[in-house]
Amino acid sequence: MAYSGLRIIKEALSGHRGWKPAWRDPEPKAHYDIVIVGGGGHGLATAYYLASRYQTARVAVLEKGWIGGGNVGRNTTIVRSNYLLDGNQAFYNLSLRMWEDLEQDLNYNAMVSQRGILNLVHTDAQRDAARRRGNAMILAGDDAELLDTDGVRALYPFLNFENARFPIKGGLLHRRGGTVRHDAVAWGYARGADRRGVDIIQNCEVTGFKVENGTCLGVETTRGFIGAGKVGVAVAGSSSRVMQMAGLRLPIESHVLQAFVSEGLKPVIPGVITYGAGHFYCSQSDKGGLVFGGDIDMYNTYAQRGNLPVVEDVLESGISLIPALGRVRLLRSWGGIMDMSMDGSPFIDRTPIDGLYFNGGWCYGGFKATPASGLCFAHLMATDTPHEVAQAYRLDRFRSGHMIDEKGQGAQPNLH
Amino acid sequence: MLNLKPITALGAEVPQVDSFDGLEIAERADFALASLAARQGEEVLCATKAQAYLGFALPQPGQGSLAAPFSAFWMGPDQWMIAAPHDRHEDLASHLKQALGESASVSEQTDGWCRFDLSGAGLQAVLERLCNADLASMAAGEARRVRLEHLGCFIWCLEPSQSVAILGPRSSAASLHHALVGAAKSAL
Amino acid sequence: MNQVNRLTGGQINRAKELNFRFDGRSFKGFEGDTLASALLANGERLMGRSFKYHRPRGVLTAGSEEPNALVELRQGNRQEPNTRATVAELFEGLEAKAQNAWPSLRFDAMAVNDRISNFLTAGFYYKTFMWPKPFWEKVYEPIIRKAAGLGSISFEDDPDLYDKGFLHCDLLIIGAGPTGLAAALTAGRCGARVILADEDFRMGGRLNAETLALGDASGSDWAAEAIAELASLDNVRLMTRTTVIGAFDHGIYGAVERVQDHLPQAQADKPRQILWRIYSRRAMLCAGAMERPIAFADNDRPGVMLASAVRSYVNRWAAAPAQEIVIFTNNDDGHRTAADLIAKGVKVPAVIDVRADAPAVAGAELLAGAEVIGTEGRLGLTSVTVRLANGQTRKIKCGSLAVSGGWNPNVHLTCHQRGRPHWNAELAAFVPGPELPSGMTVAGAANGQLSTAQALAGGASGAVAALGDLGTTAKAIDLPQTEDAPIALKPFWHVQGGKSRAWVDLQNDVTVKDVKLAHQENFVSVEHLKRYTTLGMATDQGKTSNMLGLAVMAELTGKSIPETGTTIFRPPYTPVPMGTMAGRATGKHFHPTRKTPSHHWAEEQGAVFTEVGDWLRAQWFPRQGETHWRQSVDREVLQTRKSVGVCDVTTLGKIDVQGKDAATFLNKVYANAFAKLPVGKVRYGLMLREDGIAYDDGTAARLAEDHFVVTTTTANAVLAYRNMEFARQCLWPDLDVQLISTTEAWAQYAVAGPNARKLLKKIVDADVDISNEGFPFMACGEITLCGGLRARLFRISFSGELAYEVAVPTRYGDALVRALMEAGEEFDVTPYGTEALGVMRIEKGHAAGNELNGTTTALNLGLGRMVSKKKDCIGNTLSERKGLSDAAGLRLVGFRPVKAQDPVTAGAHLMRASGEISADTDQGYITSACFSPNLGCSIGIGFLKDGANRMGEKLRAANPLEGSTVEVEVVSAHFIDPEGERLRA
Amino acid sequence: MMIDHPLLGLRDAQEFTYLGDASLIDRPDWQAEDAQDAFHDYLYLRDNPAGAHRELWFHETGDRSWLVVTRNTLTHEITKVELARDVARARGRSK
Repeated sequence: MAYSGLRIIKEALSGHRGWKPAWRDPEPKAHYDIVIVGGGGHGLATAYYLASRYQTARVAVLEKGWIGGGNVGRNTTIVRSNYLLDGNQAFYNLSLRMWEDLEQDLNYNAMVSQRGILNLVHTDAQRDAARRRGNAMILAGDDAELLDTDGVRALYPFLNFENARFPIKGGLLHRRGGTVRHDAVAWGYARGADRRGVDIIQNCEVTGFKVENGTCLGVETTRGFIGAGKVGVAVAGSSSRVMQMAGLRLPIESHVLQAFVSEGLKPVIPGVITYGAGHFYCSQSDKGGLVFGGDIDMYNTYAQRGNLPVVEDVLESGISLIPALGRVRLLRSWGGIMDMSMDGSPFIDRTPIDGLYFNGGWCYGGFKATPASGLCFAHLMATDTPHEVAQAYRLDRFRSGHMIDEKGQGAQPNLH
Repeated sequence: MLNLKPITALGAEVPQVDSFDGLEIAERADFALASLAARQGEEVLCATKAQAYLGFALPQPGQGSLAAPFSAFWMGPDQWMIAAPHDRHEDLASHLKQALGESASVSEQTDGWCRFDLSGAGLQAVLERLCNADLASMAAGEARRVRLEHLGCFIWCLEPSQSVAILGPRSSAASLHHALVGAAKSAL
Repeated sequence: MNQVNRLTGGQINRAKELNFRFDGRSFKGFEGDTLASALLANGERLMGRSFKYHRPRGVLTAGSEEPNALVELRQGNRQEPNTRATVAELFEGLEAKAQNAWPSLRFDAMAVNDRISNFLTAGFYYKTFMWPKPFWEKVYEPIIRKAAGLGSISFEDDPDLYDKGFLHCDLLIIGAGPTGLAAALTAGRCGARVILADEDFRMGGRLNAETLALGDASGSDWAAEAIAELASLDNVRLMTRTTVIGAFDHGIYGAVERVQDHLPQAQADKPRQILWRIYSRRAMLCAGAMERPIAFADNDRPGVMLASAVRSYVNRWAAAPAQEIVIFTNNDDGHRTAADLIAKGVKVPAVIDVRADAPAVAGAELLAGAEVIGTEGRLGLTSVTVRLANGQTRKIKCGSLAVSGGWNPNVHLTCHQRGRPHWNAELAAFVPGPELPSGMTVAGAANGQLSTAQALAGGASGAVAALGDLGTTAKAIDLPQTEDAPIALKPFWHVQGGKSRAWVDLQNDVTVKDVKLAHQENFVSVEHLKRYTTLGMATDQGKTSNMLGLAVMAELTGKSIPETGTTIFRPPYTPVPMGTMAGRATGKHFHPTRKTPSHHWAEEQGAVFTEVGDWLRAQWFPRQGETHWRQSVDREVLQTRKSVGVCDVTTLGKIDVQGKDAATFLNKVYANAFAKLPVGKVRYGLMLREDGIAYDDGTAARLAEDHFVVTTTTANAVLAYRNMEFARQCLWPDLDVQLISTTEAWAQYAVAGPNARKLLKKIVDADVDISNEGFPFMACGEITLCGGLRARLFRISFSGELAYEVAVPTRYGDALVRALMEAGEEFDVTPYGTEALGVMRIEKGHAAGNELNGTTTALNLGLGRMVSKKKDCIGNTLSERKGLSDAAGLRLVGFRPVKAQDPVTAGAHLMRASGEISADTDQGYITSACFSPNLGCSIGIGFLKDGANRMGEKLRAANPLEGSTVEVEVVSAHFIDPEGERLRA
Repeated sequence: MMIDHPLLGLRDAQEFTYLGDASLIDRPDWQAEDAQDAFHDYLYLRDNPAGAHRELWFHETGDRSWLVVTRNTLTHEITKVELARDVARARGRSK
């Protein structure tokens, strides 16, 4: 059933009795051509593109809990393509273009809202770096504008220009960046995949991989063995735990990133603002809550919660940048577990086990990658060749010294 | 004869004193500091020589000693901070080095730090707005490194519940002072 | 209409009448009132509008969980959106505005949404607004954003102060109702360090709101007596107006104290609120329970309230929500409301109890087995329609309906570490599960012990047990006689049937029908339900709605409630002002400011300062007549290269490295060799990360066989020290080496230029030989100057000139710079700032932060030969990986514009002289650039693929970001004195 | 979080800087045949367990000790805290 305004009117006039489940709850079959482990954004997108673009017939998505409960359900909803380095640019460029067409493709309004992302600059060295990045973005086909202080003031007159410890000297504006209603992405992909025959199986936890002679034949689950021609793992946050069942050690640590939302407010911030002198970025949801975050808690953890020091650090930065928010109340905080990789960049790759594929290491940037990640992972599994925009995301890149380190922090995951 | 005139960490010729109802905050510039670290394998010799020179045993972890002319507190494993009046002991570091010889590494720390002494009945109320040191549990001479105004500072207990010295990085003296005064105004 | 609904009694101070304004009208109340109680006393039931449909709403609760009565409190830069009228203490001159309503609370144009609500069901927006594509940002979304949101902000900077603080205790008791008071008395009397925190401005909890007796005293008198005793104990800290907002790891709790919110005007220098970090050895959660509503048709009209809230208003605040109040309940507790109302002279036309076997009520008609199926009254309740046990309906006139659906223990803090509550069938409620935050126990109603006697006993025995864990023997207090009624309740969640919508989440306008739709569309998991319908996402975080939503979903799926799911809660318990979480570290005090030893002097010179990390450094020193920064910087550079300049370089990190193995140690942490550096010499050193990337450079000066002074860049001082401690303690623990930072202990100045030696000669003491022979390039030593002051002298140069760095104890730094300036007068010495420093280092092709960007290797920097292959040092093994050792990889080179007047710009990307300009044709990038007054043109350095072999090649420096492309020539990065003759002069 | 420092007792984790897995103590032999592979595994691969994790913390605003903390990554419960120098020596590291 296609969604539309007309359909809503029709249903409203007939007691909303016609709405169908957004996705089915099928029983798992004994065998699939491709099994995707992980019903988060990336897993669902992968399934959707396998079904819609690669005509893979029998696809299942296995989800331990409820779909969309991973990081697609707990992030700060930002989409952007403001990358500096070669291995990243084409990938995120594609991803942002896919966001722009997503809703029509899925027939689901995910509220893709391109209201601009502004990264503030506070020193001359930051401006030099912003210029290098902005130029890299333009050269890669993305959009960027370098603003001076007045340019920033015109957009956001209420930022702290007068009494700042680190004065605002400008900013890099990425107009096509913005936000997307995160849950809707998971649901839209799920519905799209389901309509194309993908089995989405919730409450089905993978407990092991069946590997014989170096080939993966399927997965053991809490709902029994499920055979598969190929298995793709997209469980960012839990990647090490899951891949360990296949005997693989990864260049990944799990860390918690806290995020916050304020009580609802009439419009304050149209786009996304990122502070350059502290850990704070902020946007406002369509419901009116300010959605903001900062740095990770720094220690390895699988507990989906953080501690006070980071909360205070984020708010010190936030109020330093926007003193007018002092009396606005922080409503809720949550913690998402991040696959922090060794260079801050992800992996979409085969593994040493035939038929087993891996997608992970998204750090706290996985949400914006969802469409391209799904497409590239689908491409890899369907064709057994990496998608041209995802060729750098290899698991062995550290062995060869081909890091993709946007932040230049080296092999310390919590600094990316 | 020196022809360079020193200034205090707050940038004046004389130390600053701020008084509140229940607390005095006094900048101190009249003490010399040196760090002392035992060389590996020379820990016993270092301790012996230090005791001979200082007149007391080097303090245990977390502890300190207040005496005249020398005082000391533990800074880290096998490492101590030694203090003495500046007017007579400006060359504290070189004197310590002479006394301890190869048994210890000594570094001048005098001007690495600014120092504010806080005393008065309102100390607890002010300190609890500044850092997580539990004043009620601190004995005389004990020093604790804490985060205060985002700075790594030593809280050095001079008189239990009544008086502490706060040693902070000298370059940030004005920020530290601002925090201390702000907390005093707020809490008292 | 002056306090028409004010009753007798209550815990308000009638001697102190207060004037306040709400929504443009003036009212009077008393000290001790909340805004909500005062409005009710004045006969005002309409207090807000709902989020989505702008339905008229009145107050539902008497506490911080209030979903409806949200107002904008205060004016101007203190305007505070979304303040619950139920917790806003009344003060003289209080000013509150209704929010989310236009043009007025009584007539709200946006209420049109309610008329078309059938089209705006749960999640409708996911199904539409997709065409035409650009309309989302341009048309739909702006309308939605404007309509959404609740209160508004002033856009002015918040003028108030916020503090933070730290407290320590043996036992933190959260909540000062009967449970918390019993616990505090028990623990306090045995001398334990106790903190008792309560969010209310009056401790006592339900004891203040009920008419029950404890022993001979009324509940509120008993509470007052207990509080007085606790206040007299030095070991007990009573914290009213203090909400414990979160349970964090290892006994750390966050608490927010509202210090001045109840005052008309905040006192200067005092905080509005304080965020306390409480370090507890044990904690007791005594947070009580919250009553929950029942859903039925039009259960949202102003006047429909929780029964316990009605009792609070009547008993504590002597304010009746209406003259006639009907009760609707599924439990005995609801009957108390009738008794209390009748005692206060309020008419109770009926008690509607869903239980067929409900006990009789004295003084009011009982309608057993009946249900409310509808309500009337546009802006306030006028009557309710009841379906009687026999199926007939009856309309009952009333101004308020007191609803009781049972009680939910306040388990919130038990969930903050992801513990899941357990279902208690007897209470039909979730109670704390076994996975509690470490050190926490739960007592009283929060633990499902709902009677007052149980609460007291639970508090006292809980305190004994908690202190027992700490090795302290405490004796439980003698407990007074009080009510101990068993919970008598029939689980009942929503009334079936009914023509109108039945509301589940009042603020977000989620109805029973919305839950049904979510079920129909397979949004069955509790998390899906919440996210799809927005149930529980309002400012009360589901405190008044989650259970109801869950119960409806359970009914639809045919599963039990615990099978359907639980919801857990996250910090903060109640919303916290962002300013409170930030504290004082905002604005100018966001970070401490580090000042250099010459700061005061530089200020006197009129220097312009710049932030370098937390340091403030002089950027340039304008002289009279200079109107543009470039004039000052050019002059500083030229004058230094021509004669002599002085620059404060104290900010570089300094680390004292001592010990018998100091040289061996440095050999391991630097990529290049240090073992054989002679005493009295300095060497440039490059530090790599273990991954082979260059991360810091500096110098190491050997002052003695066993003593080095290492310098780091300003930016990496802390990191380099940390890494060196790691190497010392974790990698080579038996090396005899000791480290300590001395960055701040020494004031250090660079004296650079052909006349540097002549100038210094006038400063150093007579016996110090600084001749080129006696103190050659890269020499170092401990000297005296200015009449015997101990100092350190290094013959090192960042500028490329004959240069020294001289260091004295920091207290003399101010005097030294003045002495240098005075001594240099005859050479027309110039101070120079970070700009001139930068220009001179670019002219010399020295790498700095822009080049050490965390992705560049020694090879990239042109320093490949420095990395010793003959020793073990951090980073050398992995620096040899293929991807890092490409012979044609990036190399640091210089760039000059082909047309002398063209600017070279840092951040430009390098492209071949002709052909496409794109990411695919990228040849590298310019890292640093400046105008070189010595060369008379702009110059830059940067990384170019195979750069060393491309000298003389013409390239384009593309800067599409700023719309410019400049032709540049590849040159050596050493623009000035490439042979280094000046250094050695 | 609170870390029970072996010398100083309970200290707020905020005083510490976190590095990562304590296996970073076991730096490989630079002269071994397979040094590059060994360094790769040492620097880049992690067990990243959900459960007990031995990890390095530096008491940055404290006594400048590196500690090895054994902490459960699911519950954050800390069961053991050691001076890293002792651990390093016990694991055979010397000069």
